[in-house]
Amino acid sequence: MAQATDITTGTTASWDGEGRVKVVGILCNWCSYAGADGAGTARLRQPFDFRIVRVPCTGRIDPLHILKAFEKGADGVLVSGCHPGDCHYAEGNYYARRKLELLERMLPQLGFEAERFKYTWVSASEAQRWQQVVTEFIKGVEKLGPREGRAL
Amino acid sequence: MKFLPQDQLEAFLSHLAESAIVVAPQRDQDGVLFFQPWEAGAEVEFEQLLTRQSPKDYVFRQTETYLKFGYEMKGKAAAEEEEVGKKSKEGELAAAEEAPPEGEEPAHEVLQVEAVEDAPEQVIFGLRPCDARGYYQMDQVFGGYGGFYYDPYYMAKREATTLVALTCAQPWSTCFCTAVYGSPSGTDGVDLLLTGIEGGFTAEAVTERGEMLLGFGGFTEVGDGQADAAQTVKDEAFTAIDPPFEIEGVPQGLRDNFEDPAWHDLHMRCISCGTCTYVCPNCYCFNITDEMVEKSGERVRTWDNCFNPGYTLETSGHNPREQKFARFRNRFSHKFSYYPEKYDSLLCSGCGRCIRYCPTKIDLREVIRTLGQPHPDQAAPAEDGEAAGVHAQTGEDL
Amino acid sequence: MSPANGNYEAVEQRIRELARAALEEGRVDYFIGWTTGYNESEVIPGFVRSADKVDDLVWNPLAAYNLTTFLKRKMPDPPQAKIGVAVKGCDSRTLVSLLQENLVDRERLYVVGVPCEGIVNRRAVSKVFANEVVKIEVAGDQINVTNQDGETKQLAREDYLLDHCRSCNYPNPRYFDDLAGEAVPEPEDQTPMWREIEEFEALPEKEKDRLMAEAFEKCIRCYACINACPVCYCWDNCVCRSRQPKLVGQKVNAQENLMFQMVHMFHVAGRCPSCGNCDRACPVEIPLYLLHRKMNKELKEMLDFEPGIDLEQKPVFQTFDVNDPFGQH
Amino acid sequence: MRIGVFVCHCGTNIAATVDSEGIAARAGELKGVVHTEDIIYTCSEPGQHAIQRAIREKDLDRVVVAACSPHMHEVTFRRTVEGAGLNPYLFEMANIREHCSWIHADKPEGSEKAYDLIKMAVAKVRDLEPLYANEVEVNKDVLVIGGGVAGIQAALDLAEAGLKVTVVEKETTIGGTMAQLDKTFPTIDCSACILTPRMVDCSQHENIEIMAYSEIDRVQGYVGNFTVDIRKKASMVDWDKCIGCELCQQKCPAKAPDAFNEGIATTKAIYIPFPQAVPKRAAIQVDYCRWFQEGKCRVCERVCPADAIDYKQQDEYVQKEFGAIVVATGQDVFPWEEYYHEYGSGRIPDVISGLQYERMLNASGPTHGHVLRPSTMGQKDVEPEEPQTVVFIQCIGSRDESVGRPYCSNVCCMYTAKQAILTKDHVGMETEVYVFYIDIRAFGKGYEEFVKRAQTEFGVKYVRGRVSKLYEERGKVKVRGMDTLLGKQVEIDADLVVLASGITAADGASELAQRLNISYDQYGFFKESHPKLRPLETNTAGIFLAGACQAPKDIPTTVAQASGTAAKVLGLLAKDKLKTSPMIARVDQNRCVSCWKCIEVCPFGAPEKEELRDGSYKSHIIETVCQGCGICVATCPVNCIDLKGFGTQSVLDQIEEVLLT
Repeated sequence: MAQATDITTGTTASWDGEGRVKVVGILCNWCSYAGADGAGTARLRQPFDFRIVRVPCTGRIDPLHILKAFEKGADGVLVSGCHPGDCHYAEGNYYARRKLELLERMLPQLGFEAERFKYTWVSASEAQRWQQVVTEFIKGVEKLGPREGRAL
Repeated sequence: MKFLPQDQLEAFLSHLAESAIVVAPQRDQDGVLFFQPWEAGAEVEFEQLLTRQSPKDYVFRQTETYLKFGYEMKGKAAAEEEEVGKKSKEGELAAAEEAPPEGEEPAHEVLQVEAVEDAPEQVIFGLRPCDARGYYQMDQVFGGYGGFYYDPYYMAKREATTLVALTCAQPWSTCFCTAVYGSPSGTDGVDLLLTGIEGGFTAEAVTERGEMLLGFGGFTEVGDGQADAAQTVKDEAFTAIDPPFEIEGVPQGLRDNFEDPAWHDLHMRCISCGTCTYVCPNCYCFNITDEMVEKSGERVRTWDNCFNPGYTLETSGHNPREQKFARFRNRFSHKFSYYPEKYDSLLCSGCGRCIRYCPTKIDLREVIRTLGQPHPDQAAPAEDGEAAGVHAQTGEDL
Repeated sequence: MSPANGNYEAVEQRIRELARAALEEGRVDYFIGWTTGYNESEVIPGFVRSADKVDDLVWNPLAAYNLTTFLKRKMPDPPQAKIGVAVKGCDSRTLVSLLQENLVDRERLYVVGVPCEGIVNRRAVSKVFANEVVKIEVAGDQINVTNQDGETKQLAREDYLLDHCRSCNYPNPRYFDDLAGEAVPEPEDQTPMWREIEEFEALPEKEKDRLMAEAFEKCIRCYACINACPVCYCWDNCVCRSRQPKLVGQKVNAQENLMFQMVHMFHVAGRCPSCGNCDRACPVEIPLYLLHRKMNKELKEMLDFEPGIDLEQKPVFQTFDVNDPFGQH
Repeated sequence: MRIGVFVCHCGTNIAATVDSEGIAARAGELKGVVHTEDIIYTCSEPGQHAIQRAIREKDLDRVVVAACSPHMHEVTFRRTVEGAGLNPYLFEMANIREHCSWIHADKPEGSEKAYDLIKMAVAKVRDLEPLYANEVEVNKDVLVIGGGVAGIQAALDLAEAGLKVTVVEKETTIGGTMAQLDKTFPTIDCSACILTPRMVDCSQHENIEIMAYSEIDRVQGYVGNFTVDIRKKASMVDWDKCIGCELCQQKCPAKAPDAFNEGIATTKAIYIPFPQAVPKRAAIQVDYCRWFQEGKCRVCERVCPADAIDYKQQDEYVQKEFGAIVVATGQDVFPWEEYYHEYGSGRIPDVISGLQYERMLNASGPTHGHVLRPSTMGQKDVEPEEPQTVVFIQCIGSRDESVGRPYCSNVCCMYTAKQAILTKDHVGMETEVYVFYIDIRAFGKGYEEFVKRAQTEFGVKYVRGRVSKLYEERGKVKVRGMDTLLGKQVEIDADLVVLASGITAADGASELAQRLNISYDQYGFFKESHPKLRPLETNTAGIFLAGACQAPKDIPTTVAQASGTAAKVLGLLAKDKLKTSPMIARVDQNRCVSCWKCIEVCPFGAPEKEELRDGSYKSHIIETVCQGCGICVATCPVNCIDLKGFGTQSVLDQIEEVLLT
């Protein structure tokens, strides 16, 4: 843990470190963000290589935001929202589902391994499920390692 | 004039590559011809005249980083200077703000600027006289012609560039260099002109730079008839092009016909993309942006073009060339009328790429033929609504 | 696709007649068909404003351009013009997409449908000679190509059709006011075929990544693809140009270029029937068609949906079904 | 830009795995950050004071607090910064507790991640702008859609509180399903005796206007300001003149099906559904009227003492304005005939639905409370028979995936028990009564005891199992089923079979939901905003739910919910002005390309076409309608719609910041 001593002064984020991957999560405020909160409250250990962006609804996510994250160097992107039918705004995740499904299907065409992107539904009460989802996803990305020499 | 035997060509390229980057036309995997940096053994394409794009990108880069900058905390400036200093190769560090004295609150920042100078010696090899002429014309824009603007970024690259042109032996049907004061063997901008004849190339130095290239040992003196053979190639090529229009009077004609309803017919199939301008060896418009993340960033120059809606968009939201026909009119008027008013040239060297690679094959020659002739009756301010200021179909004011 | 039956002259004549009638009767201000460009084998969009010019219009297997592009907002001149337009089967599907969203005014439109038997891949044909191709003639099953030296090569028409013509299920227009000639037989099984993309799909991810990077390295961001696209209509306000927000950076490099293309792709998803106009417009030959066909293949599998088929259908990304057969996890 | 970053220790909750002090110091290097501080408990009073002091002393214009989840304390800190004179929306939280310190054990790692989360929050706060809540005037009138017991209860509660209420009912009388019932479980008190006084209260209340025989045509506007078009259906009777004397109904020669009696009897073409109807007014069913069908008759016109018949009457449209809407449209009986072919699809006369049986049990019903076998009714020379063996079958159109109704209808177990008891009561204790059930759900107050009474006191035989087939044989209905407790086939020769038909969404519910822009589930029941925390609200502000339109409910629950809803409406309308969340969508009209995709996708109807001075139309978000979900933002191809507080650029900037720096 070379970064340990550097922590207050160093400029190298250990997120960049050897064996690390960068995974961005985009979570809806009402279900999955709260579910991740719940996982925290329950002290459920989760992987380190994960940073969450909060949005009101998965319906607010444009697939292009995810592609942009990849372009900026993300090794994986995880999107999570309310279960279909439970959207706080009634319909947002139904719209999101179609767009995200198309993105998931297009990514291999652009040279992405399937494990680098996932969209899923985790409710506010599914803390354990959240831990499981995020752990498994990041494990998958870690297996592939950082993206290099990429088109996007 | 000297002679370069065919079998010495590779050696000549290798010789040039010793001291400079050599850029030459090569095919990519799809068979599309581009100017690309040459490496020993790569096949150079001399048969086909037109690369997909002109080689202007090697001097006037589509994306060019002017400078890198960053905001640094005062007090730590010394340590960080070293940091940035490591990153820059040839750049100079300069504190844009004078560093304030030590011991003030740490939130104070200073701007660090690092100029990026990236002008390696290069030889553009095998370009056509029309492409070389493109540089000649851009040189006026960026080189301080008539006391106008001088662009150090362009000029640094231009001065490090040697142009070895090749006479265009078999012009294509879209070629019209001879109509715009050019020639398949023209030497505007060229340092060394090669002309393909049997067994090799004749080589004529146009500039001192070109003269120096002739020092390569593979050149022989021109043999009997070789000079004549080269002249024949040039003459035949010149006569192969039937000038599609008479250039005299075109600048005035376009001015006279500014409000001609024909613009509204000619622009119809234009889709307002920028293909013509980006394949053109002459078009030089650009945009400047700061691309910044957190506290550091780059100032970037990128190509822009007059078909881009943002090109004339004003801060207020008003766009004087909001309509497509106005953008269309501007491109031709600029090349053949506004530019020659200011510089000693046209902004077209007749390569014909804009015709060939236009998605709808808009024909510059047709536009100039239709609207490039002075109209004596329109030289005076137009008062006749039908003829000038009113749209033929709608009756709306233009 | 059945071999050409050589009916081009009759159809061409019919297009001229319909255009003439529409112009003479004042039903349209101008008619958009195909005409010849700087040489006879360059077939380009042709705009006819008066009946005496209708003979400029042509119809032959080189008429690739999708003319519905010129119906997009800001294209018509004058803006409120009544327009006649000729559409092939694939072109009509982009028109249907536009109509589904009320992005063109049906009242001001006169559509001449043109049954099509396949369009020649001009780009591929032009590459059979290193120097300039000056003439392309289609005679029955054969294409004769002549270069500037007068040399001629004979090609089999079947091998040089555009990719989507080889497996075309909708050779007859889906929407028209008048049909120029008789409908050509349509395949009974209209299951789409994706031959041309399967090869690419089979490549390993790393290889696809490399090929994409290579292809988009070439992109010069001239925006010909999006401006030629009939269903891409943001025009002056395209987010790639306004950069509000900065989805696409100003720099021209493979990543930003591919990002730009993704913006286009996702914005036309569900409305693009992959007519190929973007691909043909690209001056540096980026295989855009590959991406758009892939997208349509996935849409077909996802939602059993083909764009531009049914006028009454809602664009798939502006609606949803609670029972969509995916994303249940 | 002068950003202050405050990093919380949360005692050791954060500080145990995150070096709060160290990362606070590091955060000072971020662009725009001029002040950083680490605080032991930021949410405590001294912690909040420290933030306010720093805002004043360091002239901060944006604040980041790195502490717990925004779900915990976002509101707290917004108030804190507002207290120091800063716009509350120039604030952002970094969740370094739930999303960091509590899920990581390693302190260097935890600190590194916490610092990244702060970077993201700083990147976002840089993009924020001050936002101001909007205020709208509120119309204090309430629309209640549906005049069943839910609508009546809500209307009375609201009217008592002083609000003007309009009740719109699609039938000619209010009362709804409850008016059709004979007795109510578990008390077996008379349904009409409870309901009809409330109906009368409703009609006599000065604050209530009943619009019977009317439907909702169009709803526009938003919370506090709805404009509703109501269609008054043509009854062919001038209700201002009609005195409800029933003379027309007596004299009318044309028979018509009697919907109120569930089709087990007939009524007349001109009719009043039942004697206690409110309003008591006649209407003509034109499909059965001789004048309308054959062009002759006009008997009613001749006999009417009030001269109220008006054959030329047309539908009339009324536009009214309301501040809130209560939807209480109730339910329908599951149309079992269309689904249960093994039960004869309705062709066996002695197989009837529970509600039909209810009408038969009712003293004012077609049989005057006598239980009779329908196969013996209405025939010449045949004396109607009383059944000796009655079989009830439960879960018809409930808990049955095969008919698309996996849900429990909530009331059938109880009303079956009630009807079984009433059968014994009306016909005699010697009557054989069987109930086929899957499970008995007797969850309410006194319910379980009630079922027990049916079994023990009244000797109703409960058979656990499903009936596989019903068919006629020798004047009986053969009931073939399985007793799953005994594991035996059971066959019963029944005289009457009553199917406990479940509850299904009211006919036209989904169309109404679309008009109201509220959501509904796959069965057509309206969706509450949150099943636990907002069970009375819909996702459309200002529209509330009461009764079985939301889900199957019994009367006590319905009435309780209706009163709850009334309280919610009162809470809303107690204010003269409404504050709306400013974190909503906004259109940059300069860039709008008028493709109207935003209008297509908005679940709330917030975007509208706005005419500009140049005659063009651009999208515009109605601020009070927008809920801030951002679906339109993600849909707009030019990205000219942005979400205030969750801007697209800020999403991209957070991603870029954390990945690139």
